[in-house]
Amino acid sequence: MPYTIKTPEYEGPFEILLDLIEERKLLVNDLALSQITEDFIQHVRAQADFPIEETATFIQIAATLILIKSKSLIPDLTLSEDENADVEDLKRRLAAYEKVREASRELGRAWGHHPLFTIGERAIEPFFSPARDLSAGALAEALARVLAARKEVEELPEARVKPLVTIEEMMDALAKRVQSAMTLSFKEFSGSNKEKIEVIVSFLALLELVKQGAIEAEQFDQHGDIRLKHTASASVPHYG
Amino acid sequence: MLTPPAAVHALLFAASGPLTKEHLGELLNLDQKELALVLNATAALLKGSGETLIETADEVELRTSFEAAPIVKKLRESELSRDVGKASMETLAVIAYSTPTSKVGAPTGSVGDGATRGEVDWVRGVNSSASLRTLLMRGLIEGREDPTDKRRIRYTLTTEALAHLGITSVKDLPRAEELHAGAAAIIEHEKADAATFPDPE
Amino acid sequence: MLTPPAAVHALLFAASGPLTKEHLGELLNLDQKELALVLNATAALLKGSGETLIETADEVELRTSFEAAPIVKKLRESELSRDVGKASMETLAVIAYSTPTSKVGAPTGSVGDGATRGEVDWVRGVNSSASLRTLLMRGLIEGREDPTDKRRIRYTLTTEALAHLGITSVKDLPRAEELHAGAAAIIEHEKADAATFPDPE
Repeated sequence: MPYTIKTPEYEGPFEILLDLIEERKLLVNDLALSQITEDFIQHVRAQADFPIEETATFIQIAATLILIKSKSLIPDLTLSEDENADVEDLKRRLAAYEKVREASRELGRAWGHHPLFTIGERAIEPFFSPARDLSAGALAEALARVLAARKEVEELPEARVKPLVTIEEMMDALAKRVQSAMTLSFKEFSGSNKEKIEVIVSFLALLELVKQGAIEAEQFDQHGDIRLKHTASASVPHYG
Repeated sequence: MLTPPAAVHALLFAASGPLTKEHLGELLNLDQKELALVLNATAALLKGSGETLIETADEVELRTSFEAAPIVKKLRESELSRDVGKASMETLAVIAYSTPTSKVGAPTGSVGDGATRGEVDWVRGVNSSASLRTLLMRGLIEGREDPTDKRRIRYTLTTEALAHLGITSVKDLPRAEELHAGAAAIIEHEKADAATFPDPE
Repeated sequence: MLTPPAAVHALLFAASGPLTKEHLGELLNLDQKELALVLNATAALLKGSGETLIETADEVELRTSFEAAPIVKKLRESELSRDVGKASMETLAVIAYSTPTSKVGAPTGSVGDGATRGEVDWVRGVNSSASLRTLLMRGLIEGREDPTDKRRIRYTLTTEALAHLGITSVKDLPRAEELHAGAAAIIEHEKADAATFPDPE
C-alpha cells in the first residue's frame, strides 16, 4: 500500500546524475554523461532495494547513458531514431531537473526565514448553523468517497509494475551464450520480440563485457549486427 | 524597514487579542512614554484601513473599524448560511463515523470516541485544520482533551448536529458498521506505521 | 465611508483566515475582474503597515509582513516552521514554479496552474506520491480537479506555503521567470508527446 508506506528518501536518477556531474565539475553534455556512465551503473547495482517501478527508470536511464557512451567508443555506431530521441530526451529532462533543483534550493533558503504570521487564534463563539447540504446521507457519501479515493491510490502503482530483467540476470545470460558459441549476433541474442528495455539492458551488459575484455565486439557494417567473440585472454566472469 | 507603528500593528495582528502596553514596550524596547507616541502613530496609520486600534488604560487591541460593521455582519451571516462544503463534510463524516458503533453509550471521552485532528488528516490525506475550525464555529463538532494524551483534542459531533441529522446516536448513521471499519482500518494502519517509522519529515 | 480596499481588509481581518475570491466577490458585489483591481489596491494600502496580503489562485489571506517576521517571532517563538525534507521541497518547487508568472491573477483552474502528480514525477524522475502526501498533510499544497481532465488532480501552493516562504504570490518566487521556464518547458514537451502517443497513465 504505497499510500501509507513511509518511503525512505532515496535519490532519484536525475539527482544522482547531476551529483556525479557536479563532483567532476563538468557541464551537462554528452561528454560528461559518457564519463559518469560507470558510476551510475554502479549505483543502480548497489541499490537492490529500490521499489521495482523506480528500478525500471534507473535501468532505462542507464541504458541511454550506455548509448551515449558507446557512441563515443564506437564512432561507427549509428543510433536509431528512437535511440536518438531517448538521448535528447534525457538531456532535456536533465536540464529541466537542474532548474528544479536550483528552484528547490532557493525555496529551501527562503523557507521559514521570514514567515508571514497568521492572525492569532481567537476564541470561537460557536453558533449552531447547519446548512441544507448537511444530512446523514451526505455524510455517508462523503466518507465513502474518501475511502474509495484512497483505495484507488493504493491500487494504482501495482498496475504499472512490469516484470523486469536485472542487469545481473542479463549479464549472466550473455556470458553463458558467449561461452557456448564463439560468436553470436547481438540481434540474435537480444531476440526480436522482446521489450525494448530488455534489448537495451542486453546492450548495456554487452558493452560492459567488452570493456572488461571478456569478449570482443565487431560490427561489420553500420547497420549490421554486432558480432561477439569470446576473447582468448580472458575467461568469462561469473555473476551471481 | 519596519517602522515602530507598523511593528505594533503586526504584533497586535499576530496576538489577535489584547496585548498589555508593558509587554509591547518590552518587545519593542520602548519606554511607556515612547510607546504612547508610537500608538498614536499606529492609530493614524490605520485610519481608513478597515481596522482600528482600541486602547484602554493598560492594554491595546486591534479590531475591525466601526464603518466595517455592516460588511463584517454580512460575512458572518454568509459563513453560517453557506453549504457545509465538500472538505468540511468529509471532515465531519470522519469524526461521526470514528466512534465505534459498539461503544456508543459507553462513557464519553473514552478512546475511540470521535477523532483527533491527526486522525482526520490521515483518513482524508489532507490537512483539515481549516475544516475543523469551520465545523467548530458552526457548532457541529466540539472538542475535548484526549483522555490518553492531554495535548491532543478529540472531536465529536454536538447533540445539535445529531438532532439535525435526525438521529439519536452515531450508530444510526447509514452504513455505520461498514464505514466505521473503513476509517478505523486506515487510522490503525497509520498508527502502526507512525510507531515503526517516526515521521522522516 | 469604507472604501472597497478597506472593506477587503476588514473582511479578511474578521475572517481570521483565508477567504476565497469567490466569497469576497459575493460579499462586495464585485465580479472577479473588479475584485482583482480592489485586491491590488488593498495590497497597496497595506504597504509598510506591518500586514500584507497573500494571494493564491483562488484565495486571499491577511498575514504579518515579511519585515515584521523578527519581531513577531519574538512574540510567538513556538510557531517556527518545521523543516521540509529535500524530496518534498523539490516537489513543492515543481508545483510552485509550474504556474506561469504571467498567468497569476488569470481565472483559476486554467491549464498551467500548478502541476499534476504525473508532471511532478516526470520532472523529478522519481515517484513523488510520498512527498505529495506529506505536503498535503501539512497544508502546504492543495489539489483540485484538472479542468481539462477530471480524472487528474492539479496541485497548487496554499497561502500557508507562500507565508512560509515570506512571499505574497507565486510571482514573487526567487528567480521566478527563469526557473519557471525550466520546469514548464519539460512539462509542455511531455504534454506534446503524450498528445501524440496517448499514455494510459
